[in-house]
Amino acid sequence: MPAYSEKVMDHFMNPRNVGEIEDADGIGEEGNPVCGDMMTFYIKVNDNRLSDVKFKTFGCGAAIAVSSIVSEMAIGKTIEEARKITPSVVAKELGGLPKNKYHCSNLGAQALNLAIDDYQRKQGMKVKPRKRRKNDHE
Amino acid sequence: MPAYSEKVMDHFMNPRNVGEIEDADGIGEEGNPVCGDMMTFYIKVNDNRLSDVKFKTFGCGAAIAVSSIVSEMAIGKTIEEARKITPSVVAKELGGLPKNKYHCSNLGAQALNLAIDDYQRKQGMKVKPRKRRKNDHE
Amino acid sequence: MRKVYLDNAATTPLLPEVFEAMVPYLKDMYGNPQSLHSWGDDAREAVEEARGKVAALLGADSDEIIFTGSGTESNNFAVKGLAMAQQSKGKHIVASAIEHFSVLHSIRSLEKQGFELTEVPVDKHGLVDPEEVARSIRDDTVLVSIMTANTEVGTIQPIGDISRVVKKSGAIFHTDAVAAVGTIPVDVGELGVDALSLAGNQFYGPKGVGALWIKKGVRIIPFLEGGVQEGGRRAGTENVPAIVGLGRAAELAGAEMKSRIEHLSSIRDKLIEGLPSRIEHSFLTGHPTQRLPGNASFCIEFIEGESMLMLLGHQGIAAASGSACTSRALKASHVLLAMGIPHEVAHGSLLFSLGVTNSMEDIEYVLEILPPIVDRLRSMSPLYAKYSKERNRGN
Amino acid sequence: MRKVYLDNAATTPLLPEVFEAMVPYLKDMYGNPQSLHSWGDDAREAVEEARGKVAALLGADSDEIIFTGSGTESNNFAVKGLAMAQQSKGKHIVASAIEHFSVLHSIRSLEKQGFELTEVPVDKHGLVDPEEVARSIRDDTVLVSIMTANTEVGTIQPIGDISRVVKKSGAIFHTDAVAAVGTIPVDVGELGVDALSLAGNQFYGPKGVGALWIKKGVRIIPFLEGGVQEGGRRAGTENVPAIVGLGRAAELAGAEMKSRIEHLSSIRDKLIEGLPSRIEHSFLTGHPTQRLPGNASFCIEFIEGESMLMLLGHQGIAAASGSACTSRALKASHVLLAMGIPHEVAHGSLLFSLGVTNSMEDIEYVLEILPPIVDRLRSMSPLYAKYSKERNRGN
Ligand SMILES: Cc1ncc(COP(=O)(O)O)c(C=O)c1O
Ligand SMILES: Cc1ncc(COP(=O)(O)O)c(C=O)c1O
Repeated sequence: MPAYSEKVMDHFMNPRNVGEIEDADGIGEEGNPVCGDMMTFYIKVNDNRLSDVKFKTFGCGAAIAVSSIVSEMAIGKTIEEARKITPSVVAKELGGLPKNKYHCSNLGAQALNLAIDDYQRKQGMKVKPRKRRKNDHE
Repeated sequence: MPAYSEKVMDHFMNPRNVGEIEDADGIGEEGNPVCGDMMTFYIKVNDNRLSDVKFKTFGCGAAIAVSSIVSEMAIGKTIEEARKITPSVVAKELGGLPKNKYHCSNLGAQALNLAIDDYQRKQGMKVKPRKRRKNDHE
Repeated sequence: MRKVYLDNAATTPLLPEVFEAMVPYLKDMYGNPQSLHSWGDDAREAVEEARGKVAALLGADSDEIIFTGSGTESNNFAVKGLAMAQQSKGKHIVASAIEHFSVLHSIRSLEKQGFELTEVPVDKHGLVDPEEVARSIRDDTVLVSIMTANTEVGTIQPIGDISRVVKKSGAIFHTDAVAAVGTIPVDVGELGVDALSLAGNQFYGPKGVGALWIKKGVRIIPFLEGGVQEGGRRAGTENVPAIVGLGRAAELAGAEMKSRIEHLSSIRDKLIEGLPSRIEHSFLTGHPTQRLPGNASFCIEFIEGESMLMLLGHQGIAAASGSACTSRALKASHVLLAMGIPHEVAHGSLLFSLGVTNSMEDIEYVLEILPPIVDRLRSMSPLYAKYSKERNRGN
Repeated sequence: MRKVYLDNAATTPLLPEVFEAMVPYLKDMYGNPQSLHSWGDDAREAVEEARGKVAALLGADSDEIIFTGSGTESNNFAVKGLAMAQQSKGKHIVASAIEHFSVLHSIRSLEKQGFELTEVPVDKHGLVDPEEVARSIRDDTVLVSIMTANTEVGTIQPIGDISRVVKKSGAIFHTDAVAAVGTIPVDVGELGVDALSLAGNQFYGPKGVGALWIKKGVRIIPFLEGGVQEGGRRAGTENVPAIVGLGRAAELAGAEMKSRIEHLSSIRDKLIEGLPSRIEHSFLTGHPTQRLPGNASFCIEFIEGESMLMLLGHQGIAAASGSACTSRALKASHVLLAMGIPHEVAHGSLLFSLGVTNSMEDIEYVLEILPPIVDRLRSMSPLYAKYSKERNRGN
């Protein structure tokens, strides 16, 4: 096994909130199958709070565990609180990640943020477009 | 142990004819202590025959075994017969020698020949001086 | 929990017979083969006996065998040592695109010294075309290195045909036979090569030992320099127990080759037939018939290798993958990519490498365990979701 | 017949504790540390535990330890890899005249790539003078390699003093500590070096494994290229059982160092005092006090080493010699010659290297057996005859 913490293993073996939300208020997709991992986050927003978060993830154990914990951390948070789920917060919450898997925590936080961006844009807010991760294989 | 034949081991463990002949008829010395092996052969000649042969040797197991078998082969032979004790005859008689020890059989045959040269010179014969083995360490 | 080891490409277990052969040299017979006393004699004789056994497996002469510390060392030694010995004649090297990194990276470091590499492509089955080799060879080509068989996809190359092409050019022909020797018949005369690498831990021998066979008369520059061991061609105290183990493993491989191949092919074929029929959107990689008897390598679409390995591992099954996430360098297998498999599909690579300790029950266990794992990961996969939606729309 | 092994400089026996530690990894725990499953996990953990033990013995950090296949490989890797990494700064190397050939020949091959070597001489005891090192260092000196202790004559170098000199220059300082680690206290911090080689079979660990300690931040070009093992610095499947054995040997060496040194010095001193007093025209080689605890090396005049070894071997005693006849290259030990010992005397070299399995009785046996052997060979020696005649004439 890769050198994963117990918490990573738990979230990988029993991922929370897997799925799609048919009538999502925001959708964020990050990563690229060419690079080996891709995540799609779906959020429902109620009263400025993330009332539901779901995800689908293609990728390694860390990518799945990161998606799971990000979804768990986000549910119930306000938009502003959810914006504070940064890659390092994610990695810490998981009890650390192997060095070569850090980028997975980036992806997770980014996908959530993109979903929030999407929601805010639909609300009519001006949201700066983010740079999508480049596919360095092509 | 070096990869010596049984015959080499026997002649090394029980060398024949070790010693000096006080009133030798001929003495031949070959090799150089700087190179790691040196042999001195002493011969007694009676009626054109080597009635006695003795040697002293500084050197490896093969050098000692070669000296011993050369002395044994030479005793009783006529001068002409003794001249035919060539390095390859010596090596063969010993059941072979490891490749890097061939030069020892050269030394033995050469030392005997030098002793015969010495005898013949004392008898007033003209004997061409032989090239002595160079010391390649200096 | 049932434990099923299907990662023999990474390393095989040591056979008990091999272990037993090694034990005396890990205990009382600890001498250095260079020493001039009975301990040294025992060690030297053991090393020479092992050399004979390895030579016999290859149809070679004992004094053509140089023991090394690994397959990697054999390949570094061969590539660098042969190229350097020939460099006055030219500085061009030909190798296939799917060589092991111990070959490819050795060539890369030669490039810094002015050598040039032409990589020969492979077809979708991982096969090298001898005609492509012929086309790649130039006047200044001094070395061609094409592996006998590929560990990751199992494809066996037509080395005999390639050697006929190489011979015309006068270049030296090295083959990395690390995945082949001890597993399939390898006869250096029949292959027609000049040098050949092998490793103990690929055929139930010990880790930490390999060998380079090099044809009499072929010049090579030493790689490990120092003492006079191995005829001055590979310095360092001989790893006597491991060499003895390699010899014993070679002997067993020779004696049991036929029955091993029969057994392995039959359980492999069960997996090769059973897996794609139970799992939609999965396919065999490598050549369908010209393949190592123990190799069953697949791509499972829409999901990623590491997560499959983790879930398999959870149920006691050990396998491997060529996905980017399973590699330290985070790059998908260069072998799969060279065969034209797209990145996103290569990430779903799954390699089961079977060994003599495996049984038909092991395969049945995999065929039972894997489909639900794939279903589970696909149910999480946004790629699979997209595919399903498009399919439904199409209907 | 009594059998007495006194050739621990060639290789030590494997301690039973070390063997026991290795066995699981020669049996069920056969995984490849790079594999992503439980067999891989077990292997990887074992390798990392061993790394910690080796680091602890040296007072180093675990991630500064790179496992290799031998002392020779560590030295090739260090010399070539450090010099190549520094070559933009300069191409001059300093090494002592008595380095092991794995260091000296590595430098020789660098000379073909434009490097230059200055050999630092040693005194009659085999000691390097730090002042001489200082004088040899130039502006373009990038690497200094001086061994910690010499296997053949036992002399221990003042590495700490030398490192102070080297540090002033900015050159990288490597020490070949193959003969020292596990035998005498070696702390990389105290030595002040940048890189250090060691080998398992010099301190009751297995053959086929060594290590290179390299200080954090010091750059090195990989020598064995291929996979990503050892942090990308040394490719090839890790030799898990041997690495585990090396770790256990390091642990034991640390724990028992003091008592081993006491025991070895006491039996060594018995031999060092007893031999020259029983044999005329014999003398100790190497430094009288700054020497390895198990090393008792001598020259016996007027006779040759190989024949002594053969007669000793006949009585069950295993020893070594630096004579030309005992070397494959037919050259007397470059170490003895560098110490100013004449060729004809160097041919009479005799090295007893003592280990933890030796007892005072072993030494007494040698002191009983050797004098008649010397007498016997001298009675055959034309050199001794000449000497005796001259002495008698002199009287
Ligand atoms: C084809 C091939 N060559 C070389 C090697 C290198 O062998 P090792 O890592 O044992 O040194 C491997 C390893 O699996 C291989 O499969
Ligand atoms: C000082 C020194 N360095 C390096 C080596 C090389 O070790 P090996 O032959 O085990 O590779 C030796 C071997 O005895 C040695 O004594």
